[in-house]
Formats: sequence, structure tokens, C-alpha cells
Amino acid sequence: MADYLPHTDEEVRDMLDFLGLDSLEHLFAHIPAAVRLSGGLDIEPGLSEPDVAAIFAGYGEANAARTNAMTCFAGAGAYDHEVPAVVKALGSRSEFVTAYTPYQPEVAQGVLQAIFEYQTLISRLSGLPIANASLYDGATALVEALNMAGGATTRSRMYVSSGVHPHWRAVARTFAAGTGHEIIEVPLVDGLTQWASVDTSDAAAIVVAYPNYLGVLEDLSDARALAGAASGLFIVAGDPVAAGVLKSAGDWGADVFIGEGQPFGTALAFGGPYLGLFACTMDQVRRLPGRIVGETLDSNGRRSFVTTLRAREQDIRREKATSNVCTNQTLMAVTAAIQLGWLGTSGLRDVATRCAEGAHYLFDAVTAVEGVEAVSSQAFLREFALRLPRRASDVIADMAASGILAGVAASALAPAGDPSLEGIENVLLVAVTEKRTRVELDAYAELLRKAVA
Amino acid sequence: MADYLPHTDEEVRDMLDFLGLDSLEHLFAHIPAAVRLSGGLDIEPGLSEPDVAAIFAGYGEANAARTNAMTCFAGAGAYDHEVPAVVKALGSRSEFVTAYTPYQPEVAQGVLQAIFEYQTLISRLSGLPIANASLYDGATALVEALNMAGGATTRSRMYVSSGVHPHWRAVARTFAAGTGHEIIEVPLVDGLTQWASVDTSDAAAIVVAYPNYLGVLEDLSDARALAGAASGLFIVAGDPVAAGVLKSAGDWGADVFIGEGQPFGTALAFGGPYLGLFACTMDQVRRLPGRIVGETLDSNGRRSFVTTLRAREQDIRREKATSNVCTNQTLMAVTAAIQLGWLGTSGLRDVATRCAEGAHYLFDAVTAVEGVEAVSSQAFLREFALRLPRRASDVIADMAASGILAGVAASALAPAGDPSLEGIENVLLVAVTEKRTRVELDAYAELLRKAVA
Amino acid sequence: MAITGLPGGRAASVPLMGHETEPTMFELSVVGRSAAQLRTTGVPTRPLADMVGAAHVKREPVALADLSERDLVGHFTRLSHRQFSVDLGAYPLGSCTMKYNPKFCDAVAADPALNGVHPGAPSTLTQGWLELLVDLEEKLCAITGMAAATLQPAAGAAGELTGLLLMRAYHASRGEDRRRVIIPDSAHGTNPASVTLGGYEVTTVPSNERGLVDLEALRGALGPDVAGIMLTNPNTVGLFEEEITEIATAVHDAGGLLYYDGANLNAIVGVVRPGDMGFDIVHMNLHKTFATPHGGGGPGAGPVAVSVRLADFLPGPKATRLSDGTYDWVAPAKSIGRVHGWHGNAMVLARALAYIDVHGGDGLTRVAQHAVLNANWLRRRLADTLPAAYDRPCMHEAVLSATALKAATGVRGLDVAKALLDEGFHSPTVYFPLIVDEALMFEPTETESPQTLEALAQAVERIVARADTEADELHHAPHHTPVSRVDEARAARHLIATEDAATR
Amino acid sequence: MAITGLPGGRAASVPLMGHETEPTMFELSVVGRSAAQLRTTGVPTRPLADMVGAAHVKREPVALADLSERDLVGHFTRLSHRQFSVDLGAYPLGSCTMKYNPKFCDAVAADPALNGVHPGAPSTLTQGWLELLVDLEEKLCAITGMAAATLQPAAGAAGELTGLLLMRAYHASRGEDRRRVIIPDSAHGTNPASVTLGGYEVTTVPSNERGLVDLEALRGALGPDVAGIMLTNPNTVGLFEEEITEIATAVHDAGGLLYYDGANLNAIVGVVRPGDMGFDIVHMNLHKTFATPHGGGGPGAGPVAVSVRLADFLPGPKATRLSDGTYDWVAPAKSIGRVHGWHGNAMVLARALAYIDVHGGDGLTRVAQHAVLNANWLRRRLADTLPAAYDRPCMHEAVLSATALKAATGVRGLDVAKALLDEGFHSPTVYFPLIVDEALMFEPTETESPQTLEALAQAVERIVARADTEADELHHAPHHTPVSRVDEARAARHLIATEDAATR
Ligand SMILES: Cc1ncc(COP(=O)(O)O)c(C=O)c1O
Ligand SMILES: Cc1ncc(COP(=O)(O)O)c(C=O)c1O
Repeated sequence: MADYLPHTDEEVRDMLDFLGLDSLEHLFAHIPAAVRLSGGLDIEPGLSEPDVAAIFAGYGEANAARTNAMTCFAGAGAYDHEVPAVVKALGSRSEFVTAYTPYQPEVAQGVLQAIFEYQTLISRLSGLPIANASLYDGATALVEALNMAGGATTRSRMYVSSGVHPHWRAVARTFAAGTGHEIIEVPLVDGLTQWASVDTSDAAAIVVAYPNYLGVLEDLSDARALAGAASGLFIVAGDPVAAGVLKSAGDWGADVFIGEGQPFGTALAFGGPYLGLFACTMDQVRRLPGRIVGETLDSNGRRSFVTTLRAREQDIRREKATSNVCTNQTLMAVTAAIQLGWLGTSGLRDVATRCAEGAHYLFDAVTAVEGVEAVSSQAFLREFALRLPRRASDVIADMAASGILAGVAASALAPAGDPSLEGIENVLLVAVTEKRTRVELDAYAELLRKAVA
Repeated sequence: MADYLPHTDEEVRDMLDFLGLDSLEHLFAHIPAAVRLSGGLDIEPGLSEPDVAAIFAGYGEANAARTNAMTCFAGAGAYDHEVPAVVKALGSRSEFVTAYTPYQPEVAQGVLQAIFEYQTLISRLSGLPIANASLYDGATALVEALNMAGGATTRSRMYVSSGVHPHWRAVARTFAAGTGHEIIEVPLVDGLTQWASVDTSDAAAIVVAYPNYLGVLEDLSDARALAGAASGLFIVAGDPVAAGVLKSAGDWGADVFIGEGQPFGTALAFGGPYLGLFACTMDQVRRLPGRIVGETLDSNGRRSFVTTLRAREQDIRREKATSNVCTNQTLMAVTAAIQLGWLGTSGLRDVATRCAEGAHYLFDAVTAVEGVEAVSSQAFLREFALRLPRRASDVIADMAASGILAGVAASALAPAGDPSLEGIENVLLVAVTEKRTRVELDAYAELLRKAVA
Repeated sequence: MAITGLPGGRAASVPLMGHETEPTMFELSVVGRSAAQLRTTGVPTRPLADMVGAAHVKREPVALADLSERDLVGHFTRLSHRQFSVDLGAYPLGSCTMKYNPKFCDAVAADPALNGVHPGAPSTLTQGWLELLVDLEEKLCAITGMAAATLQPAAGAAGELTGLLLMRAYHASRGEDRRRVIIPDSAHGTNPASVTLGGYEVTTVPSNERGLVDLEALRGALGPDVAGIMLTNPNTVGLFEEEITEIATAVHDAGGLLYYDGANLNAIVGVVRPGDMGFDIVHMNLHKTFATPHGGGGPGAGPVAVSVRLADFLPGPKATRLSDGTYDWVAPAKSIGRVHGWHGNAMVLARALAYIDVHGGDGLTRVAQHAVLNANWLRRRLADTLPAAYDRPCMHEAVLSATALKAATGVRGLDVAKALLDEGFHSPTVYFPLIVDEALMFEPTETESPQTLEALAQAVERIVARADTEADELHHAPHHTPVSRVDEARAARHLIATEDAATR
Repeated sequence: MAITGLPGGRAASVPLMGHETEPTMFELSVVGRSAAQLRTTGVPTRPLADMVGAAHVKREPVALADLSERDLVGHFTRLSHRQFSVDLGAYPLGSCTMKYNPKFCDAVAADPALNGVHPGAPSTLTQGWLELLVDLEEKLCAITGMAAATLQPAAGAAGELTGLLLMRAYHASRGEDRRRVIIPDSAHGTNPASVTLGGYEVTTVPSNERGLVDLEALRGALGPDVAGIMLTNPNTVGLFEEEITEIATAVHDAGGLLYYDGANLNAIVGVVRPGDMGFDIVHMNLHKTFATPHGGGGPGAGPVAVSVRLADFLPGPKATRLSDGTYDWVAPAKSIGRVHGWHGNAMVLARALAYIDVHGGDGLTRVAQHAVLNANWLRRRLADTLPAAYDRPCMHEAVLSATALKAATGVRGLDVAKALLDEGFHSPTVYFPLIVDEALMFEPTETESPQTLEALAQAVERIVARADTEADELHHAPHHTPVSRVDEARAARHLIATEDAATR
């Protein structure tokens, strides 16, 4: 059995003696016997590390879709980007991994400065002046943004484009049960949000995705105007890789930018831990959820970093806090700073551009296949939706047999269907990253041709 | 193309300007044109890291014998021991990996102290009072030991048991061409060195392996006595894992202990980098090859570590140095210290004992197979030699097809044959580590039965 | 010669060599550098505007930080040397369970067969992951004494809110509209914050002089509008709520549910199960009890386990073992919906399962025993130096108080905490729980040795001994760290949260 | 209460928190602890003496260090914080080429499909490795302009000795008994040491006032008993031997061979090839030019490439591509035999090949260009502060001299080197090459930026400026490091090379 406890039996005895106790069980003597567990946990005895490694190797082998066995065209908010060895090496340094929240800044400048740099990067990418130190993921960042809008407007109606990822909308609906927010989903037609179909004059928030989950790039001017007219917050859920080349949330006039930061150095990781991005205007800074790192001086006048505006947070403000978040995703934020440092200005631009080039090359090839058509005729960057002549899940299964993960079936994201997307069973979401070669793209098109023939 | 050079084009121009040069080529203007390379190297242009990773994945896949695809019973000086994640994590810390020889002790206490600890561990395992900071591998450690014996005795005849690994003997012969040493190989019978077959009275060194390469444990008393009689050095080439439970070189009266330290945390690694162990009596300390770390004080009286007895070394003593070694295997020595720290007294004992238990279990099972017999009737610890009714290399090939690497063919170690080992083509060396399960051992016996049927 | 910008290869900020500040990555940036290397794909290039339309293209590219790989490595390696961590030394930060996290669990999570799996791949192609999640859920239920669990919540606070929404859904399903949730005054800040986000009002009940819930006050606070109570047991002052059965009965009798804040599970794992104490909903902080590393602030994972009557409400879809032995995603019948964008912090979950498997049932019990042993030993060892807030056996953490020290010398708990840094220890948690004056909350965890505890005690003794004569020096501690005491007030007054807000 | 031993969780030796000494692992040891976890095998246990016979069993078990995993991690993580490295900052250690080593190459070498391969497995089962070795050999030959190579030598010095044995075998095959090998007085210490081990006598030729081999003196030293000459070009004072063609002709005319010490290949890779200069034997330090990390002192790899006439003598067996496209081990016809227990430092070889592949031919040329650019820039930049030993363009390293400084102020080169540590830079190589008085040998390498070089120059300027008034402080530098100047003489006088020799 594994044993990470240092104490020798003799030491345990000595320590118990010091406490005047006979046995370890006596430490729990004040706990009513009725609630104490007798007979131990119903869990098998411990195994050695190599034994457990063998069990986990078994789990791994049963994942046919692992990227080292299958070429990944799945996206829908999680992308198979290059994470270079250097980013893994730096991001896994134990000082970053085994520290906790930097409560003692004098010995936590490493994490604090890295977060400060992360905040700067997210601020620049979002085009907004302030970013927090991370949230759990994109979906929960949306919830925090809605809460911010609720707080800022003291209103409760949230108009959310149906182009926002179905899971994110689902999460927003779940938490609205507590906050009392009303989530009004605004439908898409041809991939564009039909803002005209609703009256948004009482909006606490107008939320739009850029690009949306079908890959489509909408012109955000109308949405921005509606938010202005309602004095609600304009919330843009953006792809942070796209932010390397496309107009930023700030350029479109957003009050809040939220996003999923996984593409910046975090593995696909079966969906987590990911990284919730959050940036906003200075107007909202007192409502910003989670931690913020600020620059200051130490008692010798040296530049230092420290968590700041703490009065917003749950440990101080308790039931009046802007958010309940405590543990966040710092390690992913640090990793994102490292990955963005690796990419640099030109690298992020190249990644975004290559994604787009690959996606457009594939789009042209697959839409030429008989029976396959694009769900939307609008512009897209690196992801697009296809309507197939068969169930998308069946096509995925067929292509997987040849080593290609063809994408994500839209119906898997919204099992109850999506009012905005007719014939959802046949819709396939396809994403292309900078890793995909022309050979792989050609193979994809060929396999799809066979799968729908 | 990969680019690890920081300079922007503009910076290069500025720097050249500062030097009054027009181009980078001008930096080399003083080199005679006749020897300068025109047209560049005949090597393809650089590729990106992921491109090269794909090439290397190809190399890897072509290694059928990799331990993650085949169960390893090969030994012969390189063993498939457990290297836990914690040892890998600590041993790969970049401070240890990307430093060089601790020339500035004030900023190198990390490596220096780790080596000091390593020296202590090797000293204790060898039963000898001093160890150096590492040599290249076991084979070259043998050469250094012979050189020490030559220096200590000013004699040149080295009596080497044929139980010493054939590769080590080959290496000793190679270097003897330079030193003028005469290597006299003393034959084995039933796995035991026939010291009586030679006159060792003029010996500079008596060298014996413990256990020897057939796995056999010899009683070393006679060899020790002969060395004493000749006033030569008694050199024991020992298995450091065995040293956890068996008599140490010092217990047997050795003047010098050498060994291959790979079993202490270093991967099989296709043979390198490994770790040459070297320990000796205090009499020989001024002849000790390579670096030694010693304890001292800093100017404030704090305990510190520093490389010491430097006057032995090539950079100071030049042609009179005891050895030419400069770069050694420090990282493996640090790793060995970590691995031994992980094992502790009881862990090393458990590893050695489990190896022995597995080896004896397998020995009993395979020697019961019709046509298979033990090469030696003597005691062994974790490795033994079998005489098969077929060529060992053919049996290895057959069993490999079922996922077992059956061992090392003796003839592969000594392609020109080994006078000490008749019928070498049919001899198979089999090693069992603590990782091998009973299921694997049973499978081995069953496959061998089929292979020789 | 125009060499501008700061050097990326100078190590004056590494405490090994000096105590200068480390430039930011933006200060180290030189336009035109980049470390990025992208795969050769052979895909034809195409102008961006042709692909997306000019209206979407950013006019000016965002300037990030442009670094060589060497400077990137130098910068972040240096930053790492400016950061304390469990791997460097003891981190007795109360309520945070900063135990040693086995490297083995990280290695498990680094396997591309697990972390290279897309979360949107169909269940048929991710059977290994689904099995892993089901196995973990079963083990967490065995540990908590519960019937079913969701693995989606990404941290403890997310688990709390999920639990409150479950409470809400449960009451709603019975046609009841309950508005209040009771929490003790010692509760962690996430509890009241979660209550508010769950749409409830907080009713605070006071602790009694023994540091426990005042049962009478609790009874008084109960009523038909009470949805439930949130407790952590041991509570945040490190004491076991001995009247837990009475509390449970009272709350259940009033129609309320009991929520267990599992942040303190390390004290009781394998010894007492929340379910056996009468709790209906339990969240666990896997990053505490189950040793998944804290990552400088996260990630964590906060699974929520519930009793049978709440199982149908759990978030979904959930990984489920089907009768044919295969696995699929299944939504509980009355699921409150998703609480995470995908399936939760999967790699954290995998680490926790590896930790559970290595320990086994027996090992987990020993974890709690040794954690409690260490805390009690330290409490007793320091009894004459810094007395415990409550003079009785504690569980896995010891809440001491510097009230007397402050009165006698002016040296505050914060000063003691900062001076400990100079002694080679991370500080304990200070000024939490709020109900204890000058609180210093030590949680040594089970992975620290008696020798380390003794050294920690001696360090505290040394500091306290200095308080009489060296109060001023202690007010300014720490003195050996790369930066000295940091001006927190200035940071808030004059907010600089990005490089661009700085006036450099 | 008997808590003995030192605390494994105290971090007072981490420069982040303090400057105490770190206990040794033996001081942290407590009998009875162990971190080891071995696989469950199901193999029946058996008493050791039954298996090996009582005569072989050790009476008293060797005491190693008994640590918990937590204390093991704490100890070695703390030690790592007491260690400078390239990843922390510039390391301009002349002759050592401490460039930034790409993490990518380490990742390649971590692949179990390469590093999990037993070296004794038959070639049929290790085709990937053999192909890799053949590919590397071909590329190293292309880089050096040679015909064939051995990859066995484990470091530069091993390569030297291998080269000398090749020289010996070559002459012997021609029935010639030559006894002397010429080396310049500036040569690295491994050269003369290797010459002795190769069974030759050293004849030293002086350098001329330009820092180059004195051609006339060389001609004078040549004779029929000369086996060859060992040169490094650029030589150890960082200068290119411009008369290399004349040297080669003279040596060849005398029947000798030219050996190239490739430790300085970084200066000329892709610019000049040793083969084109007339060398017959070349060793390469892969851990220098090809950026395999130095590991705190090793491992390295020192392949030796030779011209056609020496190819048959190379060590073997060698990985060889057969006519059918498969690979096997083949011994060269007149092989001198093995020089390594297996096939050389294979994982170092793999890293070097990855480095070569990522750079390509074009990239390698730029490596040399930028290395030489940086060294010359630094030399010129410091011309008024610390003059170069030879006032002419250098190659990849600049040998400066503190002779004048010492004369004027008493501050020696060593003091400058130590003071640089306090400035956040590793010291240059001091007092090598021996022919330069008060030598400070800076090798910035190509991976440091101009900004770093400028900062390094400013640091040297600051130190030199302080020499007049603060000589004493400089004599005692460094002041910020975890230990101050270390007493080397004491260590040698009073040898304590193991814990057991210490009187603690
Ligand atoms: C008692 C208690 N409850 C809840 C939490 C919240 O957990 P998390 O930080 O994972 O959100 C914490 C975390 O510190 C805690 O200590
Ligand atoms: C010029 C020169 N030659 C030879 C060597 C020896 O190489 P190694 O240390 O790899 O044995 C060195 C190493 O420092 C060197 O600088």
C-alpha cells in the first residue's frame, strides 16, 4: 500500500504519549460513537503506484478518441492546438503547481506576477481595460457576466443569442434558478441572431458569441446598439484565438468579454480543467468576480504584486460578495501567459490564420461532396457546421473507424434539440486547428465522401 | 524553421554596425577562403518542432522491443527497474539539468550537495570510504580502475575474471592499447573463475565480478588473497542492487569497487547515458579519477560543498593527471541519490530480494522445461544463464512475437565467442527485476517451453 | 547602437543571486521576436480578409509580448524561484489542506490517453473516461456515505452553489417555497456567498463558547421557511460538532436539508461519513483531501454527493454504467441541468481517483488519523506560547490566538505569520475564522513529520520570545524574502491591474 | 517525547526565505521511513539465504537515507533552488557553450519508445534506434566533412582518447611506431591527459604573440616520431588558426595526423568544416554545439568522425544501413574495439539529432554566425573596461584579461568573476587558458540577446568601477548568494567526501 505519511510507528506512539492518548482512535473519542464508521470504508485496500498505473493505462486504452490515436477535427469550444514542450515544462514547475492562492505576497511574487501578466494579455486581447485572474471555464464565466449585469442594472432579463454554445446556455439556465434571472434565447437564422425577433428594451444583458458555436462571425453592431438602448451590459463571448486577428470585444463596444481560454496551452483534457476568461470596462471593476492582482510597492519601494480589491470577494464580503468563487484556475492562467509568451504577437496571428486557412480549405472540399451542405452561408474563421444526409453521429462513428474524429455532432451538445437549429441530428460541427495538414484535410474529405455516399 | 536565436534582423544590423562590419559573413573574413564552406551544409533545411516530433515518433515505433510494448527479461548490465514519477520529477528539474560542472560553488550548492550525498551512498554500498562524483559507465569505470592499479603498482598485468561482462572486457582491451596494460582473462568453469589456472604473482590488479555476467555469485576470498599476495589491487565489479543485500566489496576486502549505476533511477535508454560507479580505499585517493566533492566552510563559517583534490585532475595536472575525464555523468549521479533516497534502506533490500525471488521462481520453472539447462550450478541472485537446445537468438525472436523479450543472447555480447563459454550460441542470459509479476513469469516459462519444443 | 529593452538573461531577481525585481514579460519584449514553431501543413495560404470579410479583421494587431524561447524560459523559471510551494516546505495554511501531492498522480494525468481526449467525442470512443468517472463517483459515495454524486463542479464554491440549487429543486418538487438557509457565524465566506447566489437568504447562527453551533440558537432559527443548513464538520475552528445528530434531527424535523461543506473532510475521511451524520448534500474539495495540487490558486474540483432522495436532481448528463457493462451519458430524471461547460475538471478528477486507489480504504483512514494527530500535537506543543482559541482537542487544524501576545507586546498575529516566513515556513491562515480574535489557523496536514512540527513550534517560540524586545522588527517582517512587506492598501487605492495601466 | 533528527519540511535553506544550510539527506533520515512502492507481483517470497547461500548475505544491512516522499521532494527541490542554471540566466562560461537547450529535445528523449529500449535487445527489435544512429552519423559527417563516425564516446575527453587510439592503430597498421603528439600550450587539459592515456608523449608548442600556433616552432617540433597534432580551431583563446592549411600540410608532410578537438565547433558549424581544413580525426561535444544539456557536469557525448583512411579502425560494432534498407550492428574491418559499455550515450545522441533536425543546415550556420557576433560585440563593448588578451576579432568566445586591473587595484579576475554572481550573471571561465594572465573567458553563445549582453557589459563596468574604492568588498564577493566565498583550500586539506567522514 502506498504510504505518503512520514510517521514511524514509534513516532506515532511518542506523539500519542505527549497527548496522553492510547491510540489513534482516541483522537476521535469525542465524536459520538453513533456516527463513527465501524469496519472502515467500503473501498479496497491501497495499491502501489505501479499497480494503479496499470489500472489507469486500462482507462486510457479504452479511449479510442485520444488524439495520439485519432486525428481531431472536433472543436465546439475545445481545440486541439499545439502545446510545445517548453510550455509544458514551465507550466508544470512545482512552484506553480503546488502553491495555493498567493495569500502571502512576499513569498508569492512568482504566481502574482504571472497572473498580472496574464491579466494584461487578456485585457489586450479583449480590448477591455481590466481582466480578472481566471474563472472556472467559459460557461461559468457567462454566469458571472450575467450576475454582473444583474448587479449593474438591477434587472433580470438576459437576452442570449442562440449562437452561444448550447452548454453555456444550459449552464446559464441552471444558475438562473438561483439568481432569478430570466434567460431569453434569441434564435438564429442562417447562423445570425435574430435580435429583431425580441424586444430587448428591458435587457440587463445582451449576450452574443463571436464567432458563434456554428462558427459564424456576426456583425455585432446591432446587438451593441440594442444593449446601449436598454442601458444593459453588452457581453461578448469570444474565441480568444480569433481575438488574435479579428476585431476585439472592445472594438465592438463590449462591456464584458468572456471566453474559454483552453486554446492557450491547456490540453483537451476531456473538458477540464479549462480556463474562464473575463474582462470588462472600468465601470464594472467593483463587480468583477474573482481575484485581481494589482501592482504596488513593498516597504523598500520595490515593485511588487498583490491580490487587490479584496473587498469584492466572498471571504470579506460574504453574502454580499459579487461572486462565490474562491479556488479558480490559476495554473491554467499561468500556462496561458506562458503559451502566449511563446506565441508572441506574430505567433498568435499565425495560429489564427492557419486555422482559418485549413478550415476554408476543408470547407471547400467537403461542401463539394454530394449531399453535404453548409448550415450557414455567413463568414467563419476556423469552424463551420455541415448538414449531412445522415445522422452526424453515424458519420462520426464511420470516420472514427478510419482514425479521424470528424467533429462534434450538434445533437450531442443539445440532446433536447436546439430550437434554433432544425434537423439537428444531421448537423456536424467541424473545427480545424493549425496542426492539421493538407494530407489530413484531404483524407477527411475523402472519408466524408465515402461516409455519405 | 526552428529559431532559438533571439536577435531581430535590426539588432543584427546594429551589432554589425558597432563592429564596423557589413554582414554576418564578414565575421569570418579572417578565415582563409580556401577552407570556408561554400553553399552551406549538405543537410536539409530546418523543420519545426512538431515536424521533427513526427520523425522521432517514427523511430520510436520501429523499436519493437520498447518496454511499453514488450515485457523485459533482458539484463546483462542494464535492468528494467521501477523509476517512480517522483524521481523523474526531481531529477528533471531544470536547475540540475541545465547547469554545468559546479565551478562556482557559491551558486552551485544544489548540485554539489547532491553529489556529496551520492558519494556517501556509493561509499556505503561499496563498503569503501571514498567514492567519486561518477564516471561514464561501468565499462569505462573498469578502465579507470585498471589505470589506478597501474599507477599504484607501476606494473601492467591485469588479471580479469572472464565473469566480468564481455563488453567491459572488450573496453578494457581497447584502452590497454594506449596504456600498455596486459589484460589476462581468467577462464570460468561452472561459472567460477579458475584463478588456479594462472600465476598472478605479478598482478597489478585482480578483477572479479560480483555477481558475474552469468549471474553467478563467487566466493571472493581466494581472489582477494591472490591480490594481497601480489600486492596488486583487488577490484570488484559489483551489481549495486545486489549490494543492498549481499556482502559489499569492502566486506570482501576490495581496494576498488566499480559498478554500473543504471539501476538507480536511470532508464534503459538504449545503453546510455548510464552511470559509472567508483569507490576505493583512502590509500588510493590521490589516484581517484574524476571529480570529488568535499565539505568545507564558507567565509561566514557555513557548511558548504566544493569540488576538491583538484590537483589530480586534467585541467590542472594535464599530461600527469590520473584520468582525462572532465564531463562526467553528474545528472545520473544526482538521480541515483534521489532514487536511493526514495528506496531507503528497506526499499533497496526489498528490490534486491524481490528480484531474487522472481529469478529463482523463474529459474525453477524454466529449468524444468525439457532441453533447457542451467549453465552453472552455482548460487545466483537475480540473473542466470540457460543453455537451450536452439540458438538463443532464435528463441528470443520467437518469444518476442508473443510480447516477451526473453533475455540477451550471450553470443550478442561476445560476437567473436567467449573462450570461457562453450556453445555460446545457445546460451541465454535471463534477468528478473522487481517489476515482473508471477503471471509474467509463468507466461515466460510457457512460451519458452513452446519455443524449444 | 540602439539596444533597447531589458535583458532576458539577467538573473538578479532570482533569490539565489539577488533581490531585484523581475521585469514583466512586456518589458522583456522586443518587437519581431517569437518562439513559436508551427507544424508544416502544406495548406495553401490565403489572405485573411478574403476568408472572413474585411469588416471582421482587426485593424491594428494586438501587441502581446514578443520573446525568444530562451527569454521565456528565463523569465518563468525566475518567477518560479520567487514562489513558495508545498514542494519547498511546510505550508500549514489552515482550511486549505496543503499536503504533499504525490507526483504519481500528476504523472497519471499527463498520459495523452487521458488528457488528449476531446470532451465532445462520442461516449463510444471515450469509454475509458466514462468508466473512470463512474469508478470515482462510486468511491466518493462510499467515502461520504451518499447515494450518488455529480463530478461537474469545478471547485468547492461551485459545489456549494450546486448543492443549494439541488436543495431548491428538491423543495420545489415538493411544492415548498423555502427562503432561508442557516449558516454558523464561523462559516467560510463561500458559504454565505453561495447562499445568496442560490437565491436564499442567510440566517447566521452564533457559535457557543465552545466554538460549536449553539443548538438552542439553531432551534430558534429553524422554521418552515428554512430550506436547510450549511455546516462543515469539523467546523472552521477545527472542532467537531459533537451534537451533529441533534442538529440533523432538528433540521430534518423542520423539513430542512443538511448541507456538508466538505472542505474539512481530511479530518474525518474513513472515520466518519457525512451521510452517517445525517447530511443530505456533501461537496468535497478534491484539491484538499485528495491531494490534487492547488496550482497557485486552482484548479480544484468540487464534486457533490447526495442522499437517495436528491439523486434524481443531480446535474447531468452523468457518466453511467449501463446494464451491458458499457458506459454512456445519462441525465438524471429531474436534473437541475449542467453546472460546467463539459464534464468538470476531468484531469483533477483523475488525479483524485489515483490518490484514492493508491491509499485504499485503509490508507484514507490513516490520512485522517495522522492529520488529526499532527494538529493536536502542534496545538498542545504551543499551548504555552500561543494558546488555542478553544482549549480542547481539535481535529485536523488548530486555531490559535495571538490576542494575549498582542495585548502584551503589540505584536499581532499577522506579524507572527510574516515572521514565520523568515523562519522558513509558510504562514498559517490569519484572521480566519472571523469569530476568533487574532486567529492563527495551523493545518499541518498528515504529510509533515514530527520533526517538521517541532521545528515549526520552535520557530513560533522564537518569534514570540522576540516580541518583547524586537516588536518593531516583527512589525516589519519578513526580512529575508525577495520583497519585504507589501503595501496592500496602495494596490487597492491606486489600481494597476495590467501593464497598460502602469505608468512606466 | 523523543523527536530526533532534522525537519524535512523546513525551507530556511531556500534562498527565497533564508540563507541557512540545507541538512543532508542523512541528517533528514529517520530509521523506518521509506517512500518506496513496489508493484504487487504475486511472486512467492523466499528467505534470501535460501536463495544465495548464507556466505553471501550481508550481516548488517547498509543504512541508506530513510525519508518520506514528502521530505525527499522537499530536500531536492530546495537543493535545486540553491543551484544556478542556464534556465535561470546567462551562463557565459567560456569553453563550455552554455547555450539555451530546447525543451523540445528533452521531450523527444523522454519518449518511452526510445528511452524504454534495452540496449541488448536484438537489432531486429530496435530498428528505430539503429536508423536514428545512422541518420545522426551521416549528419555529423556532413557537418565535419568526414567520412564516418563512431557515436560511442561518452564525452569529449573519451572522444579524444578514442581519436588517439585510432591514430595509434592507423600508424601501427602501416608498421610505424610514432611516439609523440604535439599540442599547443593553450590546449584544454583533457588533451595532454588523453595523449598520455593514448600511450604518447606530449610535445608542447608555444603560441605566438597573436595567440596562434607558432608555425615555425611547430615545424621544428615535427619529425618522424610524431604521430600527430591535436588542435582546436578556433583555439582556446577564441581565435581562428588562420594558418591551418599550412599547419595541416606540415603535419601531413611529416606523416602525422591532425586531430580536431571539436569542443569549439559552435564557432564554425556550417561555416568551416574540420575535414576541409585538413583534419583527419574530429571529436564533437554534442553537449556544447548541439545543445544537449550539461546536467550539472554531465552526461555529454563525444562522437568521433574520421576521414576515409581511418574509417576501418573506428570502434564498433556500429549501427549500419544494409543494402536491403534494414539496419544491423557491423564491426569496422580493423576496429580498435569498444570504447563504451553499450552504444554510447544514446539519449544524448537522440537529443542532438533532434536539435540538428530542427535547425537544419541553414539554422546551424546561423548558430555559428550569431555566436561569433555576440562574442565579438561583447569583446568590443568591454574594450575599455577589460581588454581582450589579443586585440583582434575573436570567434565564439572572448578571452579578456584582468592583468591591468589587478596591477592598478589589486582586484583579480577571480574577484570580478565572483562579483558578477551578485550582479545576476554566472561567472565566465577564470584562469583558463593558462597562457593568458588573469584570463576571463566569456562565451555568451548565440541564444543570449543583445540586451543581455549589454546588461552583462554594464555589470562588468560597475564592478571595475568599484575596484578603486571597494577592492576589499570585491575580494569577498559574492555577497548575495546562499553561501559566501567557499574555502577551497580547507576542503582539500581536510578531506570530507562523505557524510561518514564528517565529524558531526
Ligand atoms: C471551509 C471551506 N469551505 C469552502 C471552501 C471553498 O472551496 P473552493 O476554494 O474550492 O471553492 C473553502 C476553501 O478554501 C473552505 O476552506
Ligand atoms: C576545448 C575543450 N576540449 C575538450 C573538452 C573536454 O570535453 P568533455 O568535458 O566533454 O570531456 C572541453 C570541455 O570542457 C573543452 O572545452
